[in-house]
Amino acid sequence: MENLKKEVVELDEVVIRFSGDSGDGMQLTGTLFSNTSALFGNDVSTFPDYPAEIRAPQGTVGGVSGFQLHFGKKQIFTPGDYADVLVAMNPAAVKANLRWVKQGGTIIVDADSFTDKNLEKAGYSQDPLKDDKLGNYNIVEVPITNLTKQSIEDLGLDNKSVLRCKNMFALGLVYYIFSRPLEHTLNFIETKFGAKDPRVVEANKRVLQAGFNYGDNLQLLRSYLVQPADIPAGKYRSINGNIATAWGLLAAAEKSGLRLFLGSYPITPASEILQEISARKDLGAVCFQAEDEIAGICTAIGASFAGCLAATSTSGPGLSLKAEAIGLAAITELPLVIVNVQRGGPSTGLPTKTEQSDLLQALYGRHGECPVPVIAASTPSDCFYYAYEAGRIAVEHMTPVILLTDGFLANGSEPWKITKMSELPEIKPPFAQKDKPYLPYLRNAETMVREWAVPGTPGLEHRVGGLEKMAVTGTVSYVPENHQVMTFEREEKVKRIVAKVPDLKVFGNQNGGKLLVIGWGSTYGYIITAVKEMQDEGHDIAMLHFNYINPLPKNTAEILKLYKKLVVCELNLGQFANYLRIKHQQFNYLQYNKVQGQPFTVLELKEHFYKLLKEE
Amino acid sequence: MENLKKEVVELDEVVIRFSGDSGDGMQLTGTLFSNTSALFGNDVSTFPDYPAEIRAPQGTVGGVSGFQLHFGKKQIFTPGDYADVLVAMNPAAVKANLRWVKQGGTIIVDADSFTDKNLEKAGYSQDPLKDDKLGNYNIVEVPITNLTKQSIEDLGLDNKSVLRCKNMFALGLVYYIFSRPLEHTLNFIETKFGAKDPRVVEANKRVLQAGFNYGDNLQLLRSYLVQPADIPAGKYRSINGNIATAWGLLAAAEKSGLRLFLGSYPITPASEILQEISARKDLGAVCFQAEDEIAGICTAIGASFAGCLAATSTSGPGLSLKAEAIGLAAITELPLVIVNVQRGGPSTGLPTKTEQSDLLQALYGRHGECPVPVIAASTPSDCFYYAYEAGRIAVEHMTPVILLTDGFLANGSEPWKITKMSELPEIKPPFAQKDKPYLPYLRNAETMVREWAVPGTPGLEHRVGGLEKMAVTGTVSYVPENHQVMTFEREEKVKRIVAKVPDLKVFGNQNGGKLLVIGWGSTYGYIITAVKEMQDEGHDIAMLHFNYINPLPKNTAEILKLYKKLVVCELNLGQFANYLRIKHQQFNYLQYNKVQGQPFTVLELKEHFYKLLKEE
Amino acid sequence: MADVKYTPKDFKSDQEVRWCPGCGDSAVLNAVQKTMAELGRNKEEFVVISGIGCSSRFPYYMNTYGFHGIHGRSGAIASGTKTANPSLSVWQITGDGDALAIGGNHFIHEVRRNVDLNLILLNNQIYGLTKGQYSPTSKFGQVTKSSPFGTVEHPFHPGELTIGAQGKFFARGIDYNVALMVEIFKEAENHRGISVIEILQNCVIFNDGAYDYVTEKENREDRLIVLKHNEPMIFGKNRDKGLIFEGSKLKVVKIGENGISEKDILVHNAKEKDPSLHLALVNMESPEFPVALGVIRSVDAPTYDQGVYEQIKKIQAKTNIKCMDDLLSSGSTWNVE
Amino acid sequence: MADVKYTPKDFKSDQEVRWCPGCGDSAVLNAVQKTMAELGRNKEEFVVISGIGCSSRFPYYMNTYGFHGIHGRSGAIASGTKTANPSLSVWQITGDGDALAIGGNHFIHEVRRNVDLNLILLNNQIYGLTKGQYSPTSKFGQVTKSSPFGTVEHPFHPGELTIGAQGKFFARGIDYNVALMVEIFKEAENHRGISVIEILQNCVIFNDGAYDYVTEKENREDRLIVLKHNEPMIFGKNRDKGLIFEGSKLKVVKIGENGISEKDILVHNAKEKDPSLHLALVNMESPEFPVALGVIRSVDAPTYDQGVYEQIKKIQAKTNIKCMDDLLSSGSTWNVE
Ligand SMILES: Cc1ncc(C[n+]2csc(CCOP(=O)(O)OP(=O)(O)O)c2C)c(N)n1
Ligand SMILES: Cc1ncc(C[n+]2csc(CCOP(=O)(O)OP(=O)(O)O)c2C)c(N)n1
Ligand code: SF4
Ligand code: SF4
Ligand SMILES: [Mg+2]
Ligand SMILES: [Mg+2]
Repeated sequence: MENLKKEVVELDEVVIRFSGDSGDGMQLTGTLFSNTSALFGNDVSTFPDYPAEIRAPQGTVGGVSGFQLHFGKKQIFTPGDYADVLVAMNPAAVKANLRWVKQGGTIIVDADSFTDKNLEKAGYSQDPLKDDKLGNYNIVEVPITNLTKQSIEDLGLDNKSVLRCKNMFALGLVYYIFSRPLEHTLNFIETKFGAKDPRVVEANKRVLQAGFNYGDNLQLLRSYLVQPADIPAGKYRSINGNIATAWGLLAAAEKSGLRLFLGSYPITPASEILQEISARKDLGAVCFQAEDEIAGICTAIGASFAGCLAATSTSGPGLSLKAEAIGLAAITELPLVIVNVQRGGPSTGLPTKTEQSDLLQALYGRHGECPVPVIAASTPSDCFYYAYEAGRIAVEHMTPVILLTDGFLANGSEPWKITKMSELPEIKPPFAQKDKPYLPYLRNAETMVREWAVPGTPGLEHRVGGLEKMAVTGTVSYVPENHQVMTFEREEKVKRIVAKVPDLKVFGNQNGGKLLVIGWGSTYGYIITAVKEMQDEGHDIAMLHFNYINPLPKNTAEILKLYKKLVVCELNLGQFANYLRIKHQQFNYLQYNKVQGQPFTVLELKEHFYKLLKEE
Repeated sequence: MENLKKEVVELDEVVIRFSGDSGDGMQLTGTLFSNTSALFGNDVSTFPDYPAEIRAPQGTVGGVSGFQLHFGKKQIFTPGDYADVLVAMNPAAVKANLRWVKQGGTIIVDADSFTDKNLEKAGYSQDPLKDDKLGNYNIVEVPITNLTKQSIEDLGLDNKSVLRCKNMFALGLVYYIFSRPLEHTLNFIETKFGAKDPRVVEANKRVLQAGFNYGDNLQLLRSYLVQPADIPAGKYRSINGNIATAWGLLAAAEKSGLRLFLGSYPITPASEILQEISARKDLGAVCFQAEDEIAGICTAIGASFAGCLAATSTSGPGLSLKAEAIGLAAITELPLVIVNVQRGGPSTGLPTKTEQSDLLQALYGRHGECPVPVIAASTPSDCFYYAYEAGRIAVEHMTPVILLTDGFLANGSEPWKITKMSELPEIKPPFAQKDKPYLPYLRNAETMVREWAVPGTPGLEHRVGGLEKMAVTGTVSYVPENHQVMTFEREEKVKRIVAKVPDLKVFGNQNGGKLLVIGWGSTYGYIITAVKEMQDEGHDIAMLHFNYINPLPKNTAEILKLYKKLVVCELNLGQFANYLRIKHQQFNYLQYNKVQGQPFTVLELKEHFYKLLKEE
Repeated sequence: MADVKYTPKDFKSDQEVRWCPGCGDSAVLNAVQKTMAELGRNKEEFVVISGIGCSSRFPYYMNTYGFHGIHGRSGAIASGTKTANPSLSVWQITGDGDALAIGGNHFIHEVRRNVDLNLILLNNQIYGLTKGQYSPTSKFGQVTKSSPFGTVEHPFHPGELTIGAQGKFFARGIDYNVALMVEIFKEAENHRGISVIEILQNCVIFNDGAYDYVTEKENREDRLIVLKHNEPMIFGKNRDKGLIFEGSKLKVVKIGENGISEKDILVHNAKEKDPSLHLALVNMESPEFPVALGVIRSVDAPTYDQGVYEQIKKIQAKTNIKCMDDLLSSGSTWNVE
Repeated sequence: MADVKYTPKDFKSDQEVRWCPGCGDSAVLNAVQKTMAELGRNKEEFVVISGIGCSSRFPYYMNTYGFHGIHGRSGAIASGTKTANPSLSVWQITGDGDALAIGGNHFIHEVRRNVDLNLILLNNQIYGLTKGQYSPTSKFGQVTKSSPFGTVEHPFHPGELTIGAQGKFFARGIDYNVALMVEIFKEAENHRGISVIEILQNCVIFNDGAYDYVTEKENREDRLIVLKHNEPMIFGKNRDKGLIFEGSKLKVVKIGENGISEKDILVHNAKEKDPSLHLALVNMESPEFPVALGVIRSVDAPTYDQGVYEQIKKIQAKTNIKCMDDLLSSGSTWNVE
């Protein structure tokens, strides 16, 4: 019977957004769907969208929690601009998310939740299901609450526990629509609730199945199939940017043979890095939750002096507070990784939103001439590699390094082919030798790096500090010419890191063309998707993406000169464009900027690029 | 008799450096000579050169305290590169200062101090008076200590008190050489020591006269005359940069009808601003010496909210610490002046030295898009006007303003024609009206400035804060498009200040030429002297000096385009040049940079400019 | 005296309160609004200043002048506002993170200076807004998001720290008892100098039940004592327990047992300058002792803001420098013709 | 045990000491060098960490590992170093400005956490290096460069603040008494947890004579008391004065008068957990009381650094995740073929 009814349509990619009250379990629902899809072989990208309040009043727009995911049989670079399917557990969820649904998209609602009270809380004066505002969408009304209740009424669970299963109904239904297997989720339910109460396991399983069956029985719903993507073979896991960052630091510590020390203070959206490292006692990591951001970085500097791979993690306001201490790490030339998970500014700004507006601060936000290497990650999973790189550069070049991620990367997740530690490059701390007299500011002729002498080592006693020091010997020095020498040496040391920075590669025609789209950091996924689509459409467009900001890769100018128009796309008012004006003044940079606490959409990027190609 | 012996040579300008142990009273000596010269009608510029330690061990090079002054019958812009006359009270003073004496210059030493012990402390293995190392100088050995003792041995003063008069002998001698009257100094001695002990008055007077007479009697010494300069008529006083800054703030407060509130924490070389304002209880100023720099600025923000003209003063490390709170002032759009007296960095760096390396931090050193007006003073006395301007812009445009001075301006002094309050421009706070409903983020259409409603005013209750606010109404808003609007409005508001920024004027040929020398802030005196001298020599060279950094004056590009070569001279690695690359990318900027904790010398500037003119 | 008579509603802003349902912060909000309505001051004289945290959203819900600062700096901002204009009634609202973690320095210094502020510290022993990391008042060994295996840090006692920082006024309230809060807030407003008020506040989401032991209905009268100046320290469901001083330490006794009568019980003296006994009182912990509520310490001392303006007045009375023009031409000047 | 026997000279660096002649800091430097030479630990295990101030130049004069930090952050830096490697002996050197003004927050938190550090606070009641502004320990009303008409702020008492922040060890020394400093420093090194040592230090340039009243030779034995654990609190030139406890307060008595004998005098118990009496002792001020020197409080408690590593050991003993590769493939993973 079943097989006969089923009409299966194949799709290349789909965007789904689950949304409901903060208590509705939408984050879990989204995660389970993502994992199932990843297991199935799709490429996936996800992004949660929390409210700013912990628990805004139930049923209100402010309290809506969303989880968007994008999966496909091709490579997926973003969580998607607009959703093909919106699952909305209440009217507020419709209200909050309608703008993110594609014209003609499907909206699955829990019809039982459209009560007068809920409509009012959501700020609807009229039931949107009953007027024609939703006319452009394919509305699927499902009495989720009642069906959930019915399917488990015999289990004797209290009402609260029953209602907690609603999300499984929605999930089951969506599984049906996208032809997904239930195994992964059933296993998950078993492990998650098994120890607690067997009735809860049973309830969740049943409701999941009920949702699936409902889809199967409902004539209205077509079913779709998104074939597995062509993904390199290997062992995979899903990872978000914050965990990847934490793990990258742990990996750098292991590789360099040093203990990881994180000195940090909680701040959205960076706290998870602190939390993950505090949980990694198994790997011997020390996590010092400090009294504030200044103590966070200063404990890390103290630990670095003591011989750890030291790091500190924060977001914008915290980076501002750390400015003075970064200068101390720079002048003492001690290794230190500063992770800054950017969010909407200035001041407290939009603390749960994403932005790229701390770039110039990372580059120049300290008193005095105080150069510091800056690198930026571009996807949730490559936070692992760039955190590792930050650790490598810090240790091998004896310098603080700023790693920029942002709210989008931090919370977003994607499947990641697990790296083996043996595949990662060496990290060799430049330790001073015990038997030689130690000169703290004697530099390696090639890299300009000084040697590291760790307390506890006999014979290498020495003093460092924030006052200017005499070159080579490291005693305090007020000699004017020496200050100039040391200032140049600090600058030069950072410049020479370029020797180990990989060359840039253009995505598109290597030999030049009409339009080169320039990006850095987390906008990677949106920009490459836009550029790729336009290339597929036959446009003369290429893309250049930066992860190493200071120093810029060696071949930057060589590439920039090959393209007629350069447009720098950023989630700020043009900070990287300004930086390029400083570093490569000879080129003309157009800008495309957005400051809304939101990532780009592929759509808006493409529209802008079409215009630029036409204008010429 | 006297007149017959005297051979008086007329000079245009002279540089004198007084130097001795920290306890030798050289600062006073220098100040008295400056004041006498100013009274006489010369133009004067002075710069003290303290040691970094409070009291380094007596007799050592580290303990030498110096005071350089430059006076002339023409306009004097700098304390001078190299000294015509060095007064050295001990061997260490010779050792420390020889490099700053002109070839062929005169060195007056206290011969009595050249004992074996003192020579050793100064690090001389041989008596420099006895070998030929000083052959290029005109050495005048005077047994100052003994002559001082002799001239007052009958007064019965203890040895310590007797030795304290040595500086007056040196001063008297130098007065003789430069044909200065003693009246001012005699009066000073009377007022200063009169109340204490009449014997001390007598001793100082006698020793001063003895020094003068010694010169008169000594055949070796010629005497010189520097005629009064052609100076605008008016009432004058001597003022240094820190006092001028404090007074400029006080003046802005008085003019705007607001109480001045300074929240600050001591730091070299800015502490004197805090000290001066704490002494100005007479004018009702409130000085809050806070527990740290963050509290300094935050108390000021609280006071600004309460309706004061609020300010905070600091130096580099403190500016770093204030970064986060500057963002708060920017997003709440409250008036606030942040004075940053730059010193040698990074980190603690060279705390008593001068540098211009906080410029990019002032412009970009905060998280998020956080534009703040930045202005810079260029002479000790114009710190008054720019502090006043900072206050004016802050209040009238409801914004934090950063005022940059530096160690050179802070401690340097010059005669200043006293401003009358009536001559200063109006400052009108944009207070909200009591009887109208108050919308905190409603903006003036022309200036984009919001209105100011001060606690205590009935009916204007409202809330501000660091979270992004809805345009016009000022409620908390996470709406993406609103964030973009507010970001642009904050940017635009600062840009529009340009309407009240005076146009730049070139010093030299207005219509263009071969070389335009660009400077900003405290390098003014050195650059203008160099350029003027070269103009007088007939070179095609002009100068453009910036005090308004953000926004840049309207006519900047118009001027820049008229000159073939542009060279930006700064005491850093090229921060203003980089800023110009951002703002006016179309021009090519050469750089001349120095990072030694010292001002430029006119000599090195000229050498560089000759080269640039030749190269072409 | 206020020109009009207010009700608590006059102090409610038009913004929707966004704390979690059941959060203790809401009770404090009610108590503050009630207090202000009853104080008889003009509304425009109230300023509410906070830092960052759940608790620090407070000013947005008050229809007064309000300032939502940055994390940890509420004390410095409030000190600035009060010093700028001592005629205002300035209320600092802060959390255990805001006041005692990042804001610890401003906290001890505002207390030391004795700026005339009312400081309400909402102590939920957790960082609420950042979703549940431990704070400087979290219990030793507490498991939180950032201490998955338990903390290894000794918590501050806000009262003890206040005394250590020269604190002259310390009171403790609890979120379920609005009447007591109102009483304390009024005393705080009338006290000249900084009034530190710790509110034991329940965070239902990240640290629910932190105070259950002392607050559970059946036993709380045995586990709490409300101190009142000049009254004996008696507590208990049957008001049969009391505190005495033995050796150099406090001790709980039963009235009627071992010959102890009401007369033997310590009488609370909140005005005692010497802080030793107040220290013992703020440090009382369950189960050995009842937890002390009410105004524990209230000692008069010169305030900072008062000192600043007295000095200005004194100087201004005798100076010749009355305006900027006087200053500009004061001291050593000369004329060029 | 050290591999070699040291003399104080082994701990002197080759840098010229640049404090003013007569500055109390030099005596402290001597005392620390003497202590380290006598402690019997290897020189390379000592780390001296400071902030900024005259006093904070200290590390440059020590031939040990040394770190001259930034202003106010010595406590955080030292906490990091010690937590990174608990086998080091970490000495934090700080001033009243460095530790209690800008560094106040790190100070109270390192004390609260009980990081196993030796903290020497050189209290000259002034900002020396910046040439004489008042500090948080300057006396009320003191005239300084930044308080030309006298301050209007109540000073901190470092000992009181230490106790308020959960301090377990507090001692006080004075710059002229090197022997006492050495004794205290040794006790501090042997104490596990943070040892706060306040040194009354004379700044000859900007605050000369701040301690003259208690230090003048003729009277100091009457104005100071050196407390020793388990010994009676007796002082005075003739050792005829003592401290007793009356009501809830300390009192000075004369032995032999009013029937008071040696037996009535309080015996010092530095190990008492309850801080009330220690608070009274650290707060004793002239002329009413003698100023207390010596180790006033020394209570055992778990240290932070110890806690961190015990937890790591415990977790590592039972985890399956032994290295990064284990972690990377832990939890939910899948294979793509
Ligand atoms: C400079 C800075 N650091 C960190 C944060 C993140 N942050 C916001 S609130 C908070 C803790 C709040 O705790 P508490 O003061 O106890 O308030 P609660 O939410 O518990 O009421 C933190 C760490 C921030 N906003 N700014
Ligand atoms: C961030 C910062 N703020 C201010 C200063 C200036 N500063 C240096 S030392 C000091 C005070 C030192 O006082 P204290 O710690 O008592 O040391 P002392 O010189 O008295 O030994 C100050 C304010 C600084 N170096 N850095
Ligand atoms: S998270 Fe806790 S403190 Fe914050 S609003 Fe919710 S219950 Fe209140
Ligand atoms: S100024 Fe004071 S504290 Fe500093 S070195 Fe001199 S005497 Fe010592
Ligand atoms: Mg809290
Ligand atoms: Mg001091």
